[in-house]
Amino acid sequence: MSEYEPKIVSFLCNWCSYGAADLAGVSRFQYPDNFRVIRIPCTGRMSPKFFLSALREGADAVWVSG
Amino acid sequence: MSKELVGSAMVVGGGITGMQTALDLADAGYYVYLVEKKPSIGGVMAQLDKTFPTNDCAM
Amino acid sequence: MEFVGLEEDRLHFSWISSAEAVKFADVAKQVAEKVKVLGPNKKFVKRYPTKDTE
Amino acid sequence: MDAYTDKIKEISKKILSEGKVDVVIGFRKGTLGYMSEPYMAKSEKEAENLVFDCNCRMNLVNYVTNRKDKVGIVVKGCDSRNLVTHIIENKIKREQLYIIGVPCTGLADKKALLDLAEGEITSVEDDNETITIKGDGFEKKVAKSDVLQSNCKTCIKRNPVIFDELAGPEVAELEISDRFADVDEVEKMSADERWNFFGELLSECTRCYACRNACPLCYCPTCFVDESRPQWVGKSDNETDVLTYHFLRAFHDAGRCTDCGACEAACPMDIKMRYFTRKTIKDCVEKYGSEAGMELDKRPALDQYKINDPNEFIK
Amino acid sequence: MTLSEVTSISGEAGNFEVEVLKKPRYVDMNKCIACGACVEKCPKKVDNDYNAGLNKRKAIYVEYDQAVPLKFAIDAENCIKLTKGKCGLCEKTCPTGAINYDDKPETVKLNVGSVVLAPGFKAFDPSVFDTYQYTKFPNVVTALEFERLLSASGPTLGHLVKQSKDHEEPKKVAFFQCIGSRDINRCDNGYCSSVCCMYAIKEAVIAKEHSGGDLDCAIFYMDMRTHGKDFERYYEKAKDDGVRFVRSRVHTINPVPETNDLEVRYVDDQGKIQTEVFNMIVLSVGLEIDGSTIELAKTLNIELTPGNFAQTGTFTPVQTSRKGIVASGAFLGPRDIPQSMVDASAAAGVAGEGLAPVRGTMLKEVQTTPERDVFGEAPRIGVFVCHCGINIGGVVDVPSVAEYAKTLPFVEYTADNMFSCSQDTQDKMTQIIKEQNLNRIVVAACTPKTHEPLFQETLMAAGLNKYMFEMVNIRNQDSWVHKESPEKATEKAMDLVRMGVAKVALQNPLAEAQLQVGQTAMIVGGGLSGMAAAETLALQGYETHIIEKSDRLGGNALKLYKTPKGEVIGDKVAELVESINSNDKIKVHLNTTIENVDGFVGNFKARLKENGEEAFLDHGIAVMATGGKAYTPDEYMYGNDPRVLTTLEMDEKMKSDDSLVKDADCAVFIQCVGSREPERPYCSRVCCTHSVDNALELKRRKPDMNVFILYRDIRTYGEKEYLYKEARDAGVIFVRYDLENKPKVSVDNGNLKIVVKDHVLNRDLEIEPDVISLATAIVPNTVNDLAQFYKLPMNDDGFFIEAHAKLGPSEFATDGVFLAGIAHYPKPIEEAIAQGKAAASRAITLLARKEIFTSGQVAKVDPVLCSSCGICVNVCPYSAPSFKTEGPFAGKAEINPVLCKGCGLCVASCRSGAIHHNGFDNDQIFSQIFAVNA
Repeated sequence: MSEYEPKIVSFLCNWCSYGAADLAGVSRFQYPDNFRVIRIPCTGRMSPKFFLSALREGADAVWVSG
Repeated sequence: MSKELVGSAMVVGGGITGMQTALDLADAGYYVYLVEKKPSIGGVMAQLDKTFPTNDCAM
Repeated sequence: MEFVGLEEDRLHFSWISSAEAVKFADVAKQVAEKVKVLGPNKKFVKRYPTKDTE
Repeated sequence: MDAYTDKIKEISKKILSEGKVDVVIGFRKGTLGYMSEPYMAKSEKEAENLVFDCNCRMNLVNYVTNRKDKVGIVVKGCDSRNLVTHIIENKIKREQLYIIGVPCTGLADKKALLDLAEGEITSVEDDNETITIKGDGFEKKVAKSDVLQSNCKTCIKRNPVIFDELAGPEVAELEISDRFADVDEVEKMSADERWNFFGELLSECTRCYACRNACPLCYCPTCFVDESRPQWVGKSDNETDVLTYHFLRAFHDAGRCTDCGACEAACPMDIKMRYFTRKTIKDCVEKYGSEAGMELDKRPALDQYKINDPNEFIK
Repeated sequence: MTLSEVTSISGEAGNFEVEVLKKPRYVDMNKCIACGACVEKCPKKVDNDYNAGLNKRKAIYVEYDQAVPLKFAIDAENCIKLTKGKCGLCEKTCPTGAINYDDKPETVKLNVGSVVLAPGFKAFDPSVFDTYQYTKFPNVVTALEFERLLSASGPTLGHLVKQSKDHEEPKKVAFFQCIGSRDINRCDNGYCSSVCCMYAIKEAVIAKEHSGGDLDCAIFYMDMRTHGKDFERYYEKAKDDGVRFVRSRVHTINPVPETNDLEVRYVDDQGKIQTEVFNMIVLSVGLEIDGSTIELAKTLNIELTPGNFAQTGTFTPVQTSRKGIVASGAFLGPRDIPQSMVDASAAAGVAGEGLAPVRGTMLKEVQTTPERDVFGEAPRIGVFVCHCGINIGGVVDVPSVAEYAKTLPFVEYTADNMFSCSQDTQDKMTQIIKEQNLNRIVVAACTPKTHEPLFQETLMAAGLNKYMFEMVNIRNQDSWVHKESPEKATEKAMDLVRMGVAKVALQNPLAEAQLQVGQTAMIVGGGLSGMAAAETLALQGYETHIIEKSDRLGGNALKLYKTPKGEVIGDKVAELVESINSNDKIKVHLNTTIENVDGFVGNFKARLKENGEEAFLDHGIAVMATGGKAYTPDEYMYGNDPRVLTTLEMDEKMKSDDSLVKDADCAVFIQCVGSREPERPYCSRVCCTHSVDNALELKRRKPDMNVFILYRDIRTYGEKEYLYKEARDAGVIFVRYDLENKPKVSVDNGNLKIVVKDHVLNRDLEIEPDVISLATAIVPNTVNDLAQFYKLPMNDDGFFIEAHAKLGPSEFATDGVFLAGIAHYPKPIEEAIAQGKAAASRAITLLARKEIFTSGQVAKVDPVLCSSCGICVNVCPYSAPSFKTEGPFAGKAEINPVLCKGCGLCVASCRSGAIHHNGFDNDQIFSQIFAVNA
């Protein structure tokens, strides 16, 4: 088996972390490519259903960031 | 009166107060010229750490 | 989640303002690193019959 | 206990005859000696069947949800807290209710009784101190404290928080030293140990939903496990689906659960699902200093965000 | 207009002609896509002003990463091409050909109705002080430099290090207050800069946070001025967190030999000389007006104060000496962000006062295309993948991604574009959408945060509902951050596109609800701030109602004597009341209370009780100007001796020149009576100035009177500091006391006696005053019912909580309700009036729209699934959900789309799954989750 590359589902707040992620891009900061971002309007939108579902569907981890 | 009213305003300075004035005036229905001597607006507040960023204050 | 035995590092919460690109990248690196250490997630995964046979 | 029963009968007859209520929701003796069952008395005559004893494990608040008529209801301390939550959550109006409060000295654990019995149990008598189990050719007396249902051992509110009339004098509240010992135990385990512990715990679950149906908090028109757009939780007894069900149900009850124990009492497989809800209770108490259903004007802990809410879990 | 300066203004209010000099940017703003390729190539490094000169930027630059406009500019003084004619690298690199070295300055003439000056301030340059050795020691930094050091976007990425060559983390940091403020010996800035105490505390707290708490921070100060809302609490919390506060002005800094450390010598509270070694010293530099601003003021013929701030009147706080020109922000005096925001809105309100008849005449109409009804159509998704020049294309295999997208369900068309955002590509996309009859669009390109609106316009131009769109971020969050692994980046791009397609397939057209805004304003409270709000609203043409519970307008101001500027308050209030009463747009309701309020923004309905009679008032917006009152003290013998007065009573006596005041030979003012105490942990902001002013007035009336002020910290912020100095010069004696050692008032042989411990002499001081004035706290009026009617939050002290402590001081999170005056926080007249006008101005931005369009991305209740538990009603910060009161679904929740901000909190909270979130619905997010690993 090749090196383990986890898939991490990230729920990012549109106004905060999503912006930070954009800015990280502008600044060309390199970081691992394991994240799959789902943009949510606010971390308040984050329901336990989502991380349960993400794990159920095989995500290796969930990252919620506001 | 001979003088004609003009439905626009000028705001000199693109710091937070200038931007807010400009936004208020624009939302109140006046055309606004926002004049800033630097290449971008934001002023000193944009230099501060731990404040909310100003990038949603686009004109 | 931890309570049911999911590893702590499978679920991350953070607060990052839109100005904090560095923090974003740093946290991203940390998260990825920690998850790599854990290895693939086996818990809570819905194992569909088809996948079980793989 | 007989004194409670007599008083409940007396109050019920009075409020039914005066027309204060259309029905009194209480308990009557069940067909099994160790079980009492819910009973709706609609007349003075029917009220004669009402009882209260240590076998009244069900939470009757479950039966007032969305009722439009005037209801008398018999509640224990924990049930009364559910009633508070019900009123807060618009499930019933306070004006519709005539609350007969029972200062409760605890329920007898069904399984403990059966273990003690040497045959079929015909009756269980309770004088608040001692429990007498009678059956075919045997009679046993045990201290009530030895057969208490586990939630009753850590009960924080034996006297009802709201009532119109009490069925007896208030009883002393328990002094509990180690309220969440069971939860602490699990928290001490490693992640894998916990995972296996819960896997084991839920392995018997058949998804019969008896726990959900016994719970007064589970009143949603459509439960999340029955949602179909999209159907994200399977309906089978697949272990992930089972865990998802119990887990999310605990989330939904967080900040609202009174630890009345009705879910476990109802479970045909004796699954200890209160581990989940008790964890949420512990967290609410420790993090927000909030107990469910103690005040009529205080919404459950997780219904509101305060600027000083704890947030150590966020980096 | 950036890189521009005003050179002259002619004409008069209502019609000015302004000359503006636009300097060249050398970059075509329409072409620049801010990709940053030019910066990588530019060979010239320049000190970075944005980071206070702590690091370098290039000659072609944006000030900072989130700058607006996010367009590059060439610094002509430093560009090699522009100065020496060689280089030209950026022109070669630029993928869009935006560089134009031939850009020329131009002067434009503009006609405007009014002008707002908001030129801001500059931080004081401490190089002039040899005492603090700013230029000599690298570890002496200004607070602005320190701010950048703490900032995650700063030169050290938020990692606090010393500026000496060792770059070690400091263990001990000292802050020196009042550098370039409250000082006329070494600089000309006699005023207090108002903000430095707070920012020093903030920086100290954050520095400690960054370093895990071991860092020792000491703040050396004269008076701790934490007079703003919640500032006192912050100060107390900082003390608890271990920030040290040392009351002393440091006189000497010496380097510690062989190290980069600095030894500080100062005189402590007891008059003893102390020395302490620090690794870093932060100079809390003051605010001052830039020389160019002073020049501008001269050109424009605007009068300035001694501190070079714009001259204004207490009752006309943003009006400069020239009609039609108003000022805002730090130009009005040193101030913090919330006060600047108040000024900003007040200035906008005043600037608009004369222009109401021509409102909207200069605005442009936008053309629209009718929307195609796609109901019942199966999804036909178009996917456009953008190269963004080499920004995406250089890393991600864009054609393969586009090719891959073809295989996804419901995708009917895919293409890859070089620059999707360019005008010609937009036109082409419009055409393709029409030709291919596409009904849902995915664009995989940069970030929706900047480009979603642009593509939504393209959709609208093609006749599609603008919400039938999903943007996939394969630049900022993919190609730019995974440059080293193109294959993985391409894989990620495909995953993201798959997720986007899955989501958009479930998207439905969303309607934006439209709502009329009632053109009437209701103001609660007829004090100064309420009247100021009414005046601005009425002058801008809106019918305004003032609700006042007492029998006259004026509020607390009726009891006040005079302003520090010498204006007699009674006369000014009378003028204002007269102008209110004579304005036919304003209707005053005296002896009126509000019994109930229904409705929501644009459509409120109040039930009033006016002189005992029931009345109704429909209003579009409401302003809470409910004010406050003086706290009634129960200490210092108040109520037991007629010679012990509150400040307001003292004002009355001074007004009438009462014998108690006239014949007094000794007067004592006691500060912080009821303020800054555990049960009222806030500063009442106005009392220091008020007492100092009254003390000074007593001295003026009777120079040989002994006047004492017993204080804890004197908080004469801004230019009020001049007053403090004047009082000291006039012989008013200031004695400081501690909360633990309050002055003791007693009566001895019929004479008042005060004993207070003097810190300088370190012994008890006895005073026998003839009159005592207690600077009583200001407490808010009780407004629980109003708070409930409009669902407005209040803090522990009973003041309303504004929408945003910094950026939204004059409005509530609840739409359509605004806030002014003491109901927000204790404040002096000029600030109360400014906030009244600010609240009016904020309200006008709503009223002027006449109708509100809501976002389509709001939450919606499915009443069949709703269990009426009320969690949504309770949890919503904007009060959007409520229970239906009638119809088949009475008792079920419904969400007012006008109030909903689309945060989704209720959706996540709803146990029953009854709330849908348009644009971010559960099934859409689930579909994205499912698509992650599909």
